Amino acid sequence: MSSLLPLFVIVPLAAGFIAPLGQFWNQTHGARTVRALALLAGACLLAGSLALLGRGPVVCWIGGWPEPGRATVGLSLVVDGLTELLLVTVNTIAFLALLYSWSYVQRFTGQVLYYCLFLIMLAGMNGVVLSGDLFNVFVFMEVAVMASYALVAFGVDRSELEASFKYIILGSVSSLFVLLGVGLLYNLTGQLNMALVAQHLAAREPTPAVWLAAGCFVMGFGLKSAMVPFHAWLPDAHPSAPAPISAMLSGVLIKAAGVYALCRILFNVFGMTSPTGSAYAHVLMTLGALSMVIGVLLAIGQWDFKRLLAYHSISQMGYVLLSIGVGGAVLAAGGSKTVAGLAVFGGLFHLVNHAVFKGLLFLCSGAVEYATGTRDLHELGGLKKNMPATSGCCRVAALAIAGVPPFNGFFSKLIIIVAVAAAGYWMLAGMAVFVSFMTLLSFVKVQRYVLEGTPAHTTAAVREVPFPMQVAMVGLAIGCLLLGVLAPLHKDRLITPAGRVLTDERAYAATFQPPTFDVTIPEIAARPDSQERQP
Amino acid sequence: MTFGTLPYVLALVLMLIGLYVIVAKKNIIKIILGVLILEHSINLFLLLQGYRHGGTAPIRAPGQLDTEAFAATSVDPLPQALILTSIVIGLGCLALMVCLAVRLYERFGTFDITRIRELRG
Amino acid sequence: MPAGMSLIVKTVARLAVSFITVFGIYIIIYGHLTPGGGFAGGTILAAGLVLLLLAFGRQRARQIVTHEAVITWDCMGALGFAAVAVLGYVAGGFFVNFLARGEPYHLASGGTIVLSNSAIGAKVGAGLFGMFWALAAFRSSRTKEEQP
Amino acid sequence: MDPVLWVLLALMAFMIIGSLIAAETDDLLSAVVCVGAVGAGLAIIDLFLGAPDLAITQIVVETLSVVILIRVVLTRKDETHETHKDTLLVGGVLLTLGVFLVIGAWAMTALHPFGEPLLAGEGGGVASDYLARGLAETGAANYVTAVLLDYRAYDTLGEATVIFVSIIGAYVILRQKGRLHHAGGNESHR
Repeated sequence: MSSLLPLFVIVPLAAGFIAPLGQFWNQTHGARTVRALALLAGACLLAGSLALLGRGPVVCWIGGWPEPGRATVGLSLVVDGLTELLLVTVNTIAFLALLYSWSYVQRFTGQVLYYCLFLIMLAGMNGVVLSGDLFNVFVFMEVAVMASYALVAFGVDRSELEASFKYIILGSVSSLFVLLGVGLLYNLTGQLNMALVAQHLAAREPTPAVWLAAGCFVMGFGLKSAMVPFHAWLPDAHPSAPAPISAMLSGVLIKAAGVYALCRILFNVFGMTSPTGSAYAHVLMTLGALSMVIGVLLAIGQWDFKRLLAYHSISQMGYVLLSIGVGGAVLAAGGSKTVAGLAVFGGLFHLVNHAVFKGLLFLCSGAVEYATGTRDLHELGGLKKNMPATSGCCRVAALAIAGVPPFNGFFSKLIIIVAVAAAGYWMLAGMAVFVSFMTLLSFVKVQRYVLEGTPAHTTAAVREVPFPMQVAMVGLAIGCLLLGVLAPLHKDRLITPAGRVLTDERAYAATFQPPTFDVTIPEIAARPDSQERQP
Repeated sequence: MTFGTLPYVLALVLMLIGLYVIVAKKNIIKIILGVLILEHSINLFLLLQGYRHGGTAPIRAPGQLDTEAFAATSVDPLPQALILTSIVIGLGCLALMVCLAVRLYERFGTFDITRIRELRG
Repeated sequence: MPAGMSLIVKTVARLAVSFITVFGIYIIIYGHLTPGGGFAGGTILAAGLVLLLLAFGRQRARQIVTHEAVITWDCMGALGFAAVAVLGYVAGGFFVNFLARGEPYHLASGGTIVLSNSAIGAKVGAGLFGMFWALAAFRSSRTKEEQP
Repeated sequence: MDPVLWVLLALMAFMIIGSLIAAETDDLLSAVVCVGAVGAGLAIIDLFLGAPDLAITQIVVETLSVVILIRVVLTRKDETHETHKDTLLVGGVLLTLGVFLVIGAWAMTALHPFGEPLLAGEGGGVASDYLARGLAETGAANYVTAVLLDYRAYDTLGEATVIFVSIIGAYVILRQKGRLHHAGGNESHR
């Protein structure tokens, strides 16, 4: 079973490699076949990720390394609760986005290349989430973001090219920071396997070089997840992409290649209970709180539908980081495990919810643009009569992001606010409430100008979007509702195990021991006290 | 600061020059060159991790050294493998950046980033 | 420039390209014994083709290497490498080296490394050349677009 | 004192000077050539530090990059002259980078110094294992290839994918037209 884990990467990769050949076949048949192939691959991945739920922790050693009794010379794929959660999220959104693309992308040229890039981006995200090796995380992150650079410019309009250029420059800089961090850690530990690096770092006093490495990772992944003050590229890049890609970028890419990687490395490699853990946690909290507030303030004044959504992405990801950071701070201070667990739970729950409702919102904005040809809020209005499905879904998503019960956003925000307050950060909890209120206001504006009001001349004669797009949107809307009301049912399978990975941070290093490790780490074996520090 | 740290610091200086070009210059081609310099510096930094004094290349020829003597003198092959990967990734990145630059020039008629301003950041 | 450069350049280029190609293939095939490998060799192959393009001009180069051939080689190389990875399942797992390790220092050693190197070489060579070509061809079609 | 260190320091000084010239010259073509020289310097450093594989790849990739960049620069008129230097911005950037430099240099003193990596001393990390068993286990005499295509072949798959993506991405970006018809498009003419 564990040997099948690489299929999560190789299936979309192989489909992506085949896709460009479709253009040499007959024009219509080629495109249709590639579309079907992509959808099939997406469906397989979704089924696979659902089947994986609750199976972890599983480790797959690639290439048959190590043989029994060997050190960790090879690469490993690791599945634990957090990975399962991210895999399900990524592949669900990807499948629905592929379904949506079925009609949407027919308005573009070069469809075949679109599917090729989409599938490879998906493979890259799955690779990042599964990987158990620092450098491997870097490589697959590059795969995912490299495809996204090209996809942002897919329409090759002026604004799209400019956005893509900004994105690629900041993206390369952030990737290189990550690489520098990997190099520093390799110098210090002689290992690249995350579990082994974690064991090494736990066994010695943190030196300035360790802080520098942590700083590099924060810079790199902070840029990738568009935390304020590293956010400048996101409001340009995400709106410029075709709508299903916007949904993928905002919905899952900034999570898989940004927040997930940052949390995995800070919690499971550097360790929150290490002497400097409190500093890491406060960095996360500060970034989160800044993003939360500044993102929503910038969103208020936007009149471009997708740009407004992009600013809300920054703000909502701020919630996630704030909550996880508070969890880390409680852990670092040796506080109550329950509060830490609650905070991390809230953060991860919000991460999933954000993927669902922000994906839905971007798909809705795409549907509006598809039907009317504009995304300027001034020119829209009165769509609820002609586009019932789209406006219904848009309304559900807006209620979810604004935190109105019974949708999923309400529950995760409530948990976050309660956990932050319980940890003693009353100011931050107040800010979270304030931001939630501002989000509500902002989405009342969206409702008012897009769905309500009198139809403008551009929107008088619009028709509902094609069926596959409706199906994708309705699917996500149902997700918004079910994730909220069925929380008691799914939390123990989906989110609690993921939260435990972060709160029992040493478990990651301890569970995934290589068959032996006296070969690799004689230093640790020589120091008995360091062994005892790991439970 | 000892001699042993000096190469790292010089690599860091190179890195900062790259960052300076990216942040302070207004020309698209210059910015791309800044990214290239940054890539070179990081590759250099990784390479410095693998060297040991008097080290030889990690390639064996028939009838030279036995494995133990080789393992005691060879430099570390792992950073080299990492750098190879990173060089290729850098080339891919450069290809995309150049394509974007060409395309931007076609659309805007200039390499000046301050005059390419459709979006308000 | 579409007509290519002068006769001298063309003659030298014709000679050089064959040597460059052979050298590239050597670098690829012997990657596991000597310095080099799929990426270096593939880039050398691409550089040889670029020389061809620069010396003979786009029309002539297009006759020698077609657009379809470039994309097909690119995809096939990538698929070939992926196939090496998947074939590892025959021997027990993803990316397991399923061929015999062979005798050290001989060409037939290292198991699948030669196969991987060849696939990567084909992919990188075709791909980089295709990219250069796309860039070179783009400039000439620019006049058709409306100027800003 | 390792003689390689002196060569290394000289070459690194060359690289730094080259990149400074590239940063400050007004002529794009010279800037491109300077960065090419920096890359060539790196290739020579590769040779001295026992990395012939890297030297080959670096020099070939650098050549190709410079050819591409020169082609792009030569055929396009550049009228960007940084006449009005934004001194406040440049000063701020330099100050920030200076702070980075000090912090970085201070932190790097805690690293294993140059020439004495972990693999030489106690607990040589994963690298000593590669060196001890690479040939026997993979059959490849070139250890870098052994690491690249056998031990860490999965990384290399990702790397091959990156170059594939960048080429497909180049085709995508260089398409003449993005949308089939502009009825629902958003060509931004505001």
